[in-house]
Amino acid sequence: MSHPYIPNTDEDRRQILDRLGLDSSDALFADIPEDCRDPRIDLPPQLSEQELVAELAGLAWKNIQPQRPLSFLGAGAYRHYTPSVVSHIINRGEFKTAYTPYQPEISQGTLQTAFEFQSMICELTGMDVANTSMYDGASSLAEACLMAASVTGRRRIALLSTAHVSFESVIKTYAAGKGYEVDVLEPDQVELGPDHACLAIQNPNFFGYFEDVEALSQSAKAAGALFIVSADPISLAMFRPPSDYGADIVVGEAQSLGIPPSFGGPYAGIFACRQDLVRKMPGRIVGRTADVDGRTAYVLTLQTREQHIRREHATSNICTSQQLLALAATVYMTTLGKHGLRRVAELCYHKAHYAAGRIAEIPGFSLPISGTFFHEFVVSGPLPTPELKASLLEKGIIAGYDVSDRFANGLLVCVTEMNSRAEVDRLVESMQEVVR
Amino acid sequence: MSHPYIPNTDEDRRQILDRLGLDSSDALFADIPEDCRDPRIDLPPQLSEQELVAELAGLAWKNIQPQRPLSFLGAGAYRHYTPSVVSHIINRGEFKTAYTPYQPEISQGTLQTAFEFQSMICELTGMDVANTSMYDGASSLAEACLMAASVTGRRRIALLSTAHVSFESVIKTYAAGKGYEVDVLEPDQVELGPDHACLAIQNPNFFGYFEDVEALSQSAKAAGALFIVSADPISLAMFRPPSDYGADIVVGEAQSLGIPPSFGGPYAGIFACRQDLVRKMPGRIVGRTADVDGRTAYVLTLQTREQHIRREHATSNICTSQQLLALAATVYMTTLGKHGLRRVAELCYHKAHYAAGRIAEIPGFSLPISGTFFHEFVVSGPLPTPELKASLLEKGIIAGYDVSDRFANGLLVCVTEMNSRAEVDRLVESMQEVVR
Amino acid sequence: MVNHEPGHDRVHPMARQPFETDMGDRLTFDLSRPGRIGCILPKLDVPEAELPQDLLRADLTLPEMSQIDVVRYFTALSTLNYSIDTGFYPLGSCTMKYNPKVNDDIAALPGFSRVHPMQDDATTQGALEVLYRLQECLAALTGMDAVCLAPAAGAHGELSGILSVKAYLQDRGEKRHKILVPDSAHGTNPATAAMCGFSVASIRTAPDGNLDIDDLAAQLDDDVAALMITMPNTLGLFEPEICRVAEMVHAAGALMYGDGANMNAIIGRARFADLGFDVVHMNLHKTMSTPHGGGGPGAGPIGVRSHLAPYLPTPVVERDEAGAFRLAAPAKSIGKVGLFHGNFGVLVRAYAYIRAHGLEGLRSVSENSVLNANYIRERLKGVYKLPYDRSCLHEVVFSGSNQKAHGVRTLDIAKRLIDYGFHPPTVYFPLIVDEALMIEPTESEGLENLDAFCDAMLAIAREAEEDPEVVKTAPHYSPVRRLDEATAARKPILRWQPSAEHAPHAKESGGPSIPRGVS
Amino acid sequence: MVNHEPGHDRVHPMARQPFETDMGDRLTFDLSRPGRIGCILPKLDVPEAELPQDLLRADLTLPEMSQIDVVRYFTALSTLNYSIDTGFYPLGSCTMKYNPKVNDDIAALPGFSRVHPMQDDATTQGALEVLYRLQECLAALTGMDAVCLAPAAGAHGELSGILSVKAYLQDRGEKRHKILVPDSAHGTNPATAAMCGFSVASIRTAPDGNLDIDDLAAQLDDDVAALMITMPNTLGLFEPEICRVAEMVHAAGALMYGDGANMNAIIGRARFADLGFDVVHMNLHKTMSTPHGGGGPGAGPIGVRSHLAPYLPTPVVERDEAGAFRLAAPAKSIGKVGLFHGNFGVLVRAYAYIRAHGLEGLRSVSENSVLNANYIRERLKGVYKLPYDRSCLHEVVFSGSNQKAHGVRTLDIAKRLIDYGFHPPTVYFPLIVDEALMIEPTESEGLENLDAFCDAMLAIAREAEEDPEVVKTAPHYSPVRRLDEATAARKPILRWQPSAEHAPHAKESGGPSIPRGVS
Ligand SMILES: Cc1ncc(COP(=O)(O)O)c(C=O)c1O
Ligand SMILES: Cc1ncc(COP(=O)(O)O)c(C=O)c1O
Repeated sequence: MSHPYIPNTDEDRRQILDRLGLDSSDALFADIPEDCRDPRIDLPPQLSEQELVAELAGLAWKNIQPQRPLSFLGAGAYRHYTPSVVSHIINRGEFKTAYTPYQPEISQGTLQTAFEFQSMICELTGMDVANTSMYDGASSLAEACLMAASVTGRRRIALLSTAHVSFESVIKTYAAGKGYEVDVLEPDQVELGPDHACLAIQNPNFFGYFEDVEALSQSAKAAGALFIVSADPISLAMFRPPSDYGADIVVGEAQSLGIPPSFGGPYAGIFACRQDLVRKMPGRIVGRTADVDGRTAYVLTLQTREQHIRREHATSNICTSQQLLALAATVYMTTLGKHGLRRVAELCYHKAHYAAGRIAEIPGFSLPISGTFFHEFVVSGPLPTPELKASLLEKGIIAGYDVSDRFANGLLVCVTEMNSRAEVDRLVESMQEVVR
Repeated sequence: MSHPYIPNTDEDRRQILDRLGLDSSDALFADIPEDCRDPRIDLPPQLSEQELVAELAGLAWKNIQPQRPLSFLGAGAYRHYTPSVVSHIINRGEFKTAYTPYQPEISQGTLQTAFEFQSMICELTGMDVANTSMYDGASSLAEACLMAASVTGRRRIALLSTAHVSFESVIKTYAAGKGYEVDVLEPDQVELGPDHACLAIQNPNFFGYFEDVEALSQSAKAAGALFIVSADPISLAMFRPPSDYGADIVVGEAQSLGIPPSFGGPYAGIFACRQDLVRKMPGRIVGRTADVDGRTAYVLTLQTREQHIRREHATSNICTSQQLLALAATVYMTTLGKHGLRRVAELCYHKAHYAAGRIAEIPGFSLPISGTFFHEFVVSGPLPTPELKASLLEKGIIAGYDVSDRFANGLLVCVTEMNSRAEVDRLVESMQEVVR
Repeated sequence: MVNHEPGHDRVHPMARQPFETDMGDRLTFDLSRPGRIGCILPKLDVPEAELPQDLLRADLTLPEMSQIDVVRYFTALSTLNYSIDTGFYPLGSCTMKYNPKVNDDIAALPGFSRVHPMQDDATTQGALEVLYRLQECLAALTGMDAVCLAPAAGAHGELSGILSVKAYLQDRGEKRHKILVPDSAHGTNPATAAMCGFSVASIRTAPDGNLDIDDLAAQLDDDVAALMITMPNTLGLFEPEICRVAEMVHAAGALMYGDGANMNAIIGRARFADLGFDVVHMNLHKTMSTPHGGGGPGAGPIGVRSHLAPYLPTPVVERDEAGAFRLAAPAKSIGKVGLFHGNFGVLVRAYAYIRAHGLEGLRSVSENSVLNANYIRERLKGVYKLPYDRSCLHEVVFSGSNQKAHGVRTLDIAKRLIDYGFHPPTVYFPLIVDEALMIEPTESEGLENLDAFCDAMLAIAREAEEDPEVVKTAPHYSPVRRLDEATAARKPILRWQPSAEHAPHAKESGGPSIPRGVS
Repeated sequence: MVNHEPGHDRVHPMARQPFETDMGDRLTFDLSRPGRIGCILPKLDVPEAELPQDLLRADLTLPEMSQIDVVRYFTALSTLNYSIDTGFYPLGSCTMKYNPKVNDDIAALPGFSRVHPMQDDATTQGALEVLYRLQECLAALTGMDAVCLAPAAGAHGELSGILSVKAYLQDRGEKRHKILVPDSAHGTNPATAAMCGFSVASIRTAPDGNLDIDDLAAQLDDDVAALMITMPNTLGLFEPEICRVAEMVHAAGALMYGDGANMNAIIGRARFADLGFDVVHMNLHKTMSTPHGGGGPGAGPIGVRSHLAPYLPTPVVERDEAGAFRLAAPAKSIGKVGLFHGNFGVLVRAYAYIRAHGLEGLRSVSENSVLNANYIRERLKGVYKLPYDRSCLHEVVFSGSNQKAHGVRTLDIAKRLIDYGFHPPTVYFPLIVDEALMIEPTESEGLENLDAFCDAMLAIAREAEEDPEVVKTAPHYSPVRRLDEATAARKPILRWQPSAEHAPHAKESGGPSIPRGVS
């Protein structure tokens, strides 16, 4: 019996070998040095499909999924309701099992939806152009910083300390290649010099709060540095787009647009910028054109930025990105639409504020940061954060992310439309019980 | 905001009303007697999609699913592994959201796969013709009995007592319409008279055992009655097809061909018969033909048997049947193929015999029936069956179906390829513990 | 082959080149190569038992294919289907509305799909609760006292309902042998009556589309067991005298059977019990949007007034004082109608659909389905003959008789619609309308789609006058063109055969004027 | 429009009529009608908080569509794509093999898809175990000592690997500024080197398709940090002198970087570590069959020898003595390369793929992928020019130079294949082959599909001689035909705009000879 994924039968192989004039396929591997050929390799045994599903389902069961228990964990990945249509669409084989649309005549499905994605991202961010996706929000930000260095010819990158915990690390990793310096600045101590390529911020920031964007933008402009904003796309349905406050490049994580948490990936990085920077942009871009019969059609364009043409002179080495997730985000945005996306943002806003208000009323708890927040907020409690988290987990609640390195007994709590009032109330009651 | 399933906006409705020259849609309902119009109706409140999923998932959680705990329950619905491709195919909107292929030019997907189904059922059963599906295995059998009455002009139906518990009831329900008599006979006391239209049997029977088909077939033929066999399609991959022993009509339940248990439905009824009976058959039949350009194509045919043409003279009133499930079964049979289907049958056979052997070794347990069995078998234990079942359920095992009405402390135990040896061993150990 | 371009830029999205691969000619059996398989199976982990050699079969012919070939074969075939997901499907009497994807997800939850029908009630409380709640919803929507969810489709509901009526009458010692059915009725109605041992008498439809009450009165004697009537009827019209009709029927000692397949028109606005019906069946695959699956599965629950409740099929779901749910047999049940408890996976979807609407949402369903049908009526009337010129409910029935004058039949119009990208309406049904075109848009289509459809219908009417050939030879842009249906029926080829002789190549277009689309 | 019929009965299944709806002209924004929405949202169940008016945005332009219209729009667009599920996709260097459906199901299990990346390790042991096991499998298959799964694609793996090399060399106080890359390399190799601050020097390919060892020797100085080399190379050839090459490189104090994107050719048969590599990246979306998704997601894990292990990106998964799994940062890690821990959903699928094969299955993968490529080589050689006439591994590279003599370019051949129902091979890559046609059948195709493809290639070669126009104007049967790529780049329209001026209608066919298909 053939393997189900390998159609050739013994007879097929015999016919091929006959045609090749060979007795066995071994001859085809003769270029492999003999002492390296066919080594002993220890792999676990083959499983039937039924056993495979059972084995992996068993491993899946070993995880605590934040459906039950309740979860208030955000910190860069957000639990939003994904309308059922999203998975039905992205699971269509025609989308899922195609590759990069290098042959536009038979790839309009991918190309047109990518153009939709670009368009929607431009609308959300207020920027002129967007690409079809980066690996994720962090690498997107890092590439934006490299791009700023390339645009400005400068070698220092400035990043606000209030950005996501991963951002600093990823930017430093990427910057190490070209040997750029990375300065991590406190929001109220931003001073940029003539060698700063950019100021990168996250807004709302890692803790959920809005930065003083006008002042920060001002500082960047004054220093001749690009102003790079990482923004959550759901927040943009409700709050001012970064274009409003002078962003040159806007990046973000598309995960909140209907992509499941999935232990951290696959997600999709958002990358948008000003029109005049487009030829410095990394990643794929789809443009609108027509075919010889005059039919509207879409095509990969401005490819002379890319590695397959420009090789070592490319704007980035990125090739395969996260197209299917960009499609998921596109279907999500289309399904919720103008009103639905805003509604989701508003639900998150009001529910988070309700939760913050209720928690702040618990004796011993307070909100160490004041200001407007979205998606999440920091609470300081009377207990060490790990202890608080552990007690709440025992009660079936994933309470949030430990930020006690920045705020005494700090816990970053996220509330979305997935959390009913009853869930928030249960969190509050459980917190009361824990500290009682 | 419109309802997501109802596109018309207020503005659309206004335009429609304008065109109709109406102020409101009320006028369109004026034919409803006023005192019956717009009654008070108590329905539960509308749910958002997110709440709907949560609510129904909550109800789903209230069921004990036979994945964990272990299950040895069969009795007419069988746990077989469904290859993943089956659901991927039947979930394609083009298959799922089409209806009866009355317009063959744009329904070849449904028609050609239905023709495949008919062909595969013919191969399995050994019969000449098969239809595209009935509601389920029981109604299929009942319709076969009515057909036999119509073919023979006789008014008595004979059924073996060893058939599925539901069969007798469903046949009696269907027979009541025309006032046919139903005789339930013990396998060793089959005597048919000149007014018997048919002898209906299940093979292997409800208890998993093979009947003495040659003798039974003989009795039917001798009396001029049709011989109707209900057979499990998985068993047919391994055992002699009913055509071999003189069946005139073969029916069965397609559920075991990759259709999930789903609390009893939707499944699909199999219906196959001899060529010369085809114009008396109920249900839809697809035939092969060509289009005006000579392309091979498929079409609903022999429709002059059916209600939409023959009305009160139709062979049955059946209209909508279970096409999507017939498709599932077709994809299942194609994926497993000739060897896979036989392999599944063999796995079931050997595992059931292993289980039977091990259970019979437990002091106090015995096998009250001797002979060859498939899928399931009856054990008699030292405890009342409900007590045994309850104790095993406490240990996380759904042990089988209570047949103590037919066998003292009888339990019908089913073992399929889904039950590993370890599971069977756990059942055996648990039984030992319970009776210790 | 004629290759006219419709005067319109919509062409069927499945349009194909005329000379492409003959997909129908290669079945799985033909694609099969010995030694292939589509799925890895587990190894045997127990000792082999002895095989009963005399019971084993010698050989089995089934295809042998790799997984990729299975996926490609069925994926390719799927694209030959027209479906709701691919376009407007105004198939009259079939309520081809949008099938919400989330309902498929819900039905596939392991907590539902893996539950075994023979488990003890105590282990299936969630599934039973869904069924119980659905019974309650359907009772509320029809005004009936009891509901049974076991029937698998509309016709199965009819069988269950009429058998219940029969049992009820028998119990009362009544001998009634006749069932009255309007001449506009769906074929399943008379077929059901016959299957239940009744003779069928037809009641005329009056010129206004209502029941001919005089004819009814004339035929209503003490041999009549029931009047089976569809509300609104298959002309899309609501019988204004329904309460009087019910009174007459009841006065004659007969029962009122309601065919509720068209309930989409009146959902949330009128209840069958209030209108005088004793029993009604519903088609949940229509009104409640469960996917039609190319011809099922469906669900055809019945609701009855209290006097019929004891006769309902087995099982129904009951709730005990402790709040536990259980499957139960009504006291004088006609018995089981299927192997287990009905098409549970369909019923779950129907419940989800109801909950996604609430009463207001369901009233919006009926409102918009009726508005849409009337909009089409208004735009097409005049050009297409409207045999009953009054406002309709959820569907509108035209006659193609104007076009027949040019030699263009309703079947041709239907086929030509395919070229314009639409699924044809139901045709040649109801039987009482000459060259019937039965159009049911449902509430799932927005105004712009109705307009596109009407534009196409009007364009075809023009073509029928100016270029009838293009219509009579349609469709031109479908995966296959008109079939030789005559030969298919005369020399039936009903299964693959190793040496399958292909059907003779058709030279004439096929297709008699039989009802198409009334499942 | 030219409308020639291929001399063959296979036509692209997506073939369309020339005059159908201009699907590209109607985007969601154009289909939008104010007041529609595709999903019901929950009501607010808490008191409203005050809104920060100064931070709110005024308006947002996004489409407003009903759910049915969303489904139809995207379903229709999907059918414009060629995909593995719809046909043979021999795109060289991309390993377009069958993507098992069951792996999608597994990745979608709630126990995986709902796990949050910031949960404490104690609550994610199952997910961590999958990653740990996959690390072990990949280490076994490459012979490497440590594996990091964080990189999201091949190029991301290259970045991670070269940065690790850089950090390692820096730690040893070495100052090396150059990376050697063969002229046959994939574009990401030089791009990565440059991105990591290295200069790139190109090594010639010898006439036999192997590395020009003299050129290598000449360029190997103490400024060289690494040789980046693809095994087998992009010509589908395995460097027989690889061990010697590795010795030379190591002797020069440089490291061996392996691009493992072509690992399908040798999986289970040769290990990168044994061949002398210090670091290798793998493309799991190729070798391990995870769906390509129209351009991702992928996964590009790297494996390293022990001296590089401390530099691996963060995180890697470790197992403690108690058997518990945890995310950890290697001692001298280059840092994180992404937001969280890599494309988990892709990695799960890759693990499932490995388990569905076992070692024997994976060896059958490489055997059949190599047999298939050689079969195509054998059938087409002579007609198509074979620049390196020796047996190949998983892919075979031809030159279209014979056909160029008739004025038919490789791009034309590629486009004509579309008419025959095939996805074109990669073209114009590798750059060192004139008019390159790079064909990778993978093990997922059975012999009959290879034959059909070869038949088409041979038919096109005949057409190129006899009727070159039909090839040069191909494709004729695709949803759209050749595009005006020049205008697209010159006057880019990169987003929908309310008053979108359409691009000028193309009059010439577009398409420069840039590499197509090497993602
Ligand atoms: C009016 C009417 N009654 C009864 C039926 C029969 O329903 P089913 O096809 O579900 O058996 C139908 C549908 O086809 C119908 O339209
Ligand atoms: C040989 C080779 N190296 C590297 C890459 C880059 O991989 P990715 O596209 O996943 O970044 C590819 C694939 O496109 C390739 O074929």
